[in-house]
Amino acid sequence: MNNSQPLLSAKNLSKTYKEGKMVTEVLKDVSFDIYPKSLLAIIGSSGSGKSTLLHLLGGLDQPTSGEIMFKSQQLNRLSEQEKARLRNQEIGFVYQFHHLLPDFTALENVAMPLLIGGVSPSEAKKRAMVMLESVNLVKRANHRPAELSGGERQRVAIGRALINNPALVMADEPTGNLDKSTADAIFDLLVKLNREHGTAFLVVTHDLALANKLDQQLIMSDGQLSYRDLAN
Amino acid sequence: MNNSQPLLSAKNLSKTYKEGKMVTEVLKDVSFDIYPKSLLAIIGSSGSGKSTLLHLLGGLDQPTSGEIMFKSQQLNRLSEQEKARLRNQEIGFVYQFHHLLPDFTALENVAMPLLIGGVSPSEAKKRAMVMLESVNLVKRANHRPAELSGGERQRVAIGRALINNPALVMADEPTGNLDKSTADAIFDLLVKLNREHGTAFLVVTHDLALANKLDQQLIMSDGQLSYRDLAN
Amino acid sequence: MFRPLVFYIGFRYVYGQKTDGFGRFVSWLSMIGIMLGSIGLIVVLSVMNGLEDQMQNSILKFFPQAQVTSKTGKIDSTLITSSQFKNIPGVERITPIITSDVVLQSQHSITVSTLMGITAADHDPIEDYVYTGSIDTLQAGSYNVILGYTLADQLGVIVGDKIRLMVTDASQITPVGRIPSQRLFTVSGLFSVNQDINQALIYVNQTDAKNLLRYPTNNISGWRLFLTHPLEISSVTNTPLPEGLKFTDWRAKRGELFQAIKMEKNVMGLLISLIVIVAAFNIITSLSLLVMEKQGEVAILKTQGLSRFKIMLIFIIQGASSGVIGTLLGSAIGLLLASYLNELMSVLGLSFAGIELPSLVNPSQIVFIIFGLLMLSLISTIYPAYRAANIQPAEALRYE
Amino acid sequence: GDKEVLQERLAKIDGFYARFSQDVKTADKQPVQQGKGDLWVTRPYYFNWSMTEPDETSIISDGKNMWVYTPAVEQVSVMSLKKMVDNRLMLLITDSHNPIWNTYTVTRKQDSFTLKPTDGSNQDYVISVLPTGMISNFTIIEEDGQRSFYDLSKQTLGKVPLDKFKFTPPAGVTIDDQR
Amino acid sequence: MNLSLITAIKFRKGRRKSGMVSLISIISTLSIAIGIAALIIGLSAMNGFERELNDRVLSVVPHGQIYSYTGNLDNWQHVQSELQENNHILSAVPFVSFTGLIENASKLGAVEVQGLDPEQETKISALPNYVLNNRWQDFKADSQQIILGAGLAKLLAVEEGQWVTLLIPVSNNPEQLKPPRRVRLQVHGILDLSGTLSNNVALLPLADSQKLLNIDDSVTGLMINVDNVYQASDIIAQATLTLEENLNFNSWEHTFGFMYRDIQMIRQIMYLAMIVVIGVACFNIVSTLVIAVKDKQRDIAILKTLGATNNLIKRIFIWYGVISGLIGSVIGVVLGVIVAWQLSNIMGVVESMMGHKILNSNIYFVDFLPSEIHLFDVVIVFITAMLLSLLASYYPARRACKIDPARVLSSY
Repeated sequence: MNNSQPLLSAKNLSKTYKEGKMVTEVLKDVSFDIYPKSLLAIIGSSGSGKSTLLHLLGGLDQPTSGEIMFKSQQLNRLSEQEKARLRNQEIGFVYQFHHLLPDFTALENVAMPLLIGGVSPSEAKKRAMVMLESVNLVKRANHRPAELSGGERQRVAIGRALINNPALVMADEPTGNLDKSTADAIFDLLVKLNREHGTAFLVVTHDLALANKLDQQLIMSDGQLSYRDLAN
Repeated sequence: MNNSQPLLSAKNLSKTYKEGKMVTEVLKDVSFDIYPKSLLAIIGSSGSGKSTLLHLLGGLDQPTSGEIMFKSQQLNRLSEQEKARLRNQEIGFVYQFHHLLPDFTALENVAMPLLIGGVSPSEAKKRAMVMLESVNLVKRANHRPAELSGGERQRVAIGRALINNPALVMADEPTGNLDKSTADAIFDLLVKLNREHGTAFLVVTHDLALANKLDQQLIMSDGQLSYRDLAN
Repeated sequence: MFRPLVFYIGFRYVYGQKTDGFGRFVSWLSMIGIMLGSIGLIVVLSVMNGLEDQMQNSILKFFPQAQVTSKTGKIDSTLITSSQFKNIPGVERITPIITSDVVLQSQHSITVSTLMGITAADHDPIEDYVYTGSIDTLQAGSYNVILGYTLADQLGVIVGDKIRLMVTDASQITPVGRIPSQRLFTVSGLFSVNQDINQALIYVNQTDAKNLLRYPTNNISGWRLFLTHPLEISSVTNTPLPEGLKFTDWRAKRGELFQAIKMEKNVMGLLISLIVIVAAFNIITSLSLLVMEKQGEVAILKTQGLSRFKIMLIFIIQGASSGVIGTLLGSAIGLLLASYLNELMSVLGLSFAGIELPSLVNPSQIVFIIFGLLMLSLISTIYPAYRAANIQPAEALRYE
Repeated sequence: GDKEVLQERLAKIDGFYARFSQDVKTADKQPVQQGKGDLWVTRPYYFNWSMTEPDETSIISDGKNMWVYTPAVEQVSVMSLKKMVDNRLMLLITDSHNPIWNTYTVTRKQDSFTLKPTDGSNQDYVISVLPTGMISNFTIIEEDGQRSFYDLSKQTLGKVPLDKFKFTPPAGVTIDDQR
Repeated sequence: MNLSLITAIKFRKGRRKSGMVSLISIISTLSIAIGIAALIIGLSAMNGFERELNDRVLSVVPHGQIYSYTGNLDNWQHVQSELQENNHILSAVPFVSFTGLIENASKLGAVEVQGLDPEQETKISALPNYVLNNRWQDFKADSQQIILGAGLAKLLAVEEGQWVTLLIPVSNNPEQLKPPRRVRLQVHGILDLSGTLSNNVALLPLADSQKLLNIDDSVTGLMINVDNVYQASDIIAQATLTLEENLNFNSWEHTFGFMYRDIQMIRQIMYLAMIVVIGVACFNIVSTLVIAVKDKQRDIAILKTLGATNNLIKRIFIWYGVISGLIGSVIGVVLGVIVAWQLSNIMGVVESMMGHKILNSNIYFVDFLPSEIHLFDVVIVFITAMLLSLLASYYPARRACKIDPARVLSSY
């Protein structure tokens, strides 16, 4: 994947929700590119449409208009199966709320994408252990999410997102529920994993300080995206 | 109530959440007083523990250590019933998200605390109409929250908080979801109601400009409270 | 080929901590419903089988199950031989029979019954039920008769007494009036099968019967067909017969009784199926509840690329598990109950219509019930599972 | 009247033999029974009726009892004449002085005499008797319209020896004593 | 209406209309309705059977009979007077009964002949009302009259006014087997109890039957009616002991008692089965409520901030559950009552479609499906359903109070 070709590019994306008489425009004509191995942050307050953007990029939702190209494949031309395969192999998600499966241990949660991808349970468990090492949670492998702290859960979620070695990981307010120091640790981890695995990260946050840790920042407000003028 | 006696005083409050083995300290040794008729603002970013502080003061949550005195009554000594009566008669809440009851009209929402307090429906409706006047929403009385704008909903929420003529109203980011101008109008309304009804307000916001409209400001960060040095 | 993954997740949901104690109780409830339903169905149907079987073994065994005769009610056994009927499906053996309604008169009372003219060689089923005297006493010309215990008691006669048998159909018109064909018979034996048969049939020697009925030589009432499945009578009576011949069968005597049993079986079956239907409804609701509880997790699994079909399978397994367990457990208990019904009834001091309830387990019926209930449990999971598969991740995750 | 003419004609013969053929039909002319046999009569009480078809039966009245013998079932039933209810016709024919005559009205058409009961019993009779006293035929009409017609032929008039009316049951025949 | 009820109603009205939620509430209402309707119909049918048992059996058949161990009862007048002193015994009336045969042309039917006193019978039993075209009026002695049971008349293909022959066994001298006595009688009327009871019965005036059996004035026994029919056996047994003569007795319980017990037993089985149905159905309410609590989590938290006590919240959701139970129960009761009320006609239509009678008169003591709604049954069923829905609502309602407002409100 040479650097010149964008990994993912969104063109004039917009999304409106119709609830009864009220029509709310969540995204207005958003266009931007994500290059392989890049570390991109989107800063915006809650309700500014950033989660919706992520879901569109991940093919979990249909844009009202506009186009999304992933590795030069037209996203909304893909069949359900292909989109599912894409999410399993190419894209990882991390949410503010960890969304781990409460009935499964940390190891099983991390291994889940592999199992879904058809990898045999033993092989999946082995590779999941390796991932837990890189997020240094080996000693918590057999604990259920309920027994982990907020920071640990988020790290398991990140491990799960990376397990299939996806090209891009999208994180929506990954540190929203964490205190200052844990949040810093998580962002440092993202940077470290980007350097090591070369996975591109698109991280959405309302925290300026954390956003500045990444290479590039975009501002999202009222459904519109603008390049941050590094000055202020 | 002479001015010398504090309406509510928190002494060395601290609150820790134990999730699994991880213990996160949300409030560390917070002490301060609220005097009757005062207008106090607490400034802090989200996740700094300000919502937790408000819930403790409102008796909705138990502090891990420390004491809260409301009108010289030990809060955690009160029974559930007494605390509920306190919340019904003495303390009002306003949230960032309006939290109105979608199935009830604006008038009914404002009248709800009275109904819960045992006031007859007709009497409650009458007094609610008076309150709607003071927040000039009479013409929206029979509308459901879904049919109101953000600003209007917040004003109904404020009306509801004041209906029982409480001694103290606590607002958690009341203007978080509103645009600049509506936010200013809401804060002006709070100041006006404080002057007219003599109700004390404790308002939590991350917006410095809005905070400065009130008499006194405190800074909250990482669970600790400090008096703002008016200088910076 | 679905992956073990689907079971891996499905079973973990079944045995992992449910939403809470109560959520588990609700799915327990549907299992209990299905279980009670299957127990009820199996016990009731077995009792009904028992009753039918009792009828079949007691009543149908002795009444001529099917008979080939002519419009006039008698045929010449030398002209119309039995060989031509051997190949009718379901016919085990064929014997000649002379039968007719007959009036019995003793010192004390007069009553009506059905005369069975038999020969020792034909081994009529009544042989093994004669408890005093024996079938061999029915020699030609002996004009002996063997009565059922209840009939003898009604007539107030014992072995050795004489009773008059009259056949009004075979009476003769003379200038001194209509003289019914009649003869004194000596009671030479008594039999006992059950209350019904003990009154319904009496046995005499076939030649004596021929003389009493004034049949021409070689004439018999018809060829008596012993059937393997007397209940499925219509399959036999539908076979075409040569000109002038016709079938008569047991339905003329006991048809109504069987119809009543069938009707009672249907009514009870309907009543019990209500339990099963409501239990199935319960599966739908408790599974829907679970789907709503697990919305977030389904969304996450979708973000990880789990296909809709597999998600559906997970929830089908999830929902059907209570149905499957309920059915299997229920059938086991039902079978146990059905096979030891009377012992249980006597222990509980219950009794129904004052008689002992016969119960006979019919394997094909059991398989049908189990299969039906399993299908029902599966079908009732379809809709919620389908809804689970169609959860919109964006929407589900937004609420969290 | 007609009754006396009938009685007087019957009294002329103190006995006869005849061969009879029997034809019984229902009210709507459905055949019920056809028979044949011989009849011996000696007044006042004796008669011997033995049918050969459709089945062999003989009915013998020895004045006091009536014997009904059916060889097919090797049984003879004996009843006392007095208790008989349905044998009125034979009484009328064999005994002109029998009080039974008063319960009948007789109407005559040439040689055919119709007797109708007045006591509600349910049989009418039609007897054709020639002036010589010889009976050529008689018919019994039941209440439901069933008609039994008996035609007599080959008559030989004159008293029949009494031993014809004595019945001794053959060996092995069961006696069904209904007196 | 108090606050908790209003809130419950408003919450119910505002509930999410998504496919699943509405499906669950429909199913739970439907299954409660089915259970209740089925139970009401079932119980009404049983009441109907019990009424018919009383009308067609108990009021027609004598409660009991007293007769001698051997032969006939000669001094029955004396026994009658003794019995009249017993205040439990309402009436003691002589009767004659014997088995015979009735012949019509070539058709024959065995019969249990009852010799009854025409005047007395109307006083003590409802039997005369069941003689068609009230032919009982001019049913009198020595006029060659006989009344046949409907089943027997059908068997012999004989109608009112036709003549039949009754064969009676004659037994004065033991060695000799006399021929049966043949008596011609006119069918004066038909007794129709539309069930097995009128299959092989025939009625004669008492005097005629005495003459036929030539037993002069003695009778077979005395028919007894008592004040409390369900104590018949005990009363008659006790009365028989006090008599000077040593006589035997029987009571309706010996012959028809099992019918009565079966009806009670079926009623209990039916009640049990349907309680299971209603129970399982009511617990569908749990699902509806758990979802409602989850949906209204935020509203509950808000109410708490407004000072609502746990008690109020619990009452709101108990009302919520009970209302859904109520709707289901009301539908069930209305449906059940309508069908139960019209049950006989509905069954009539079904029978005409199926072409044959469901309850065959040769086997059942009644040939139509009777039904009688008892208000008591309906009330009991309704209350049971309400209690079960209350029980089903209790747990989710308790869970509703456990919501932690702080956590709920802060996560927005």
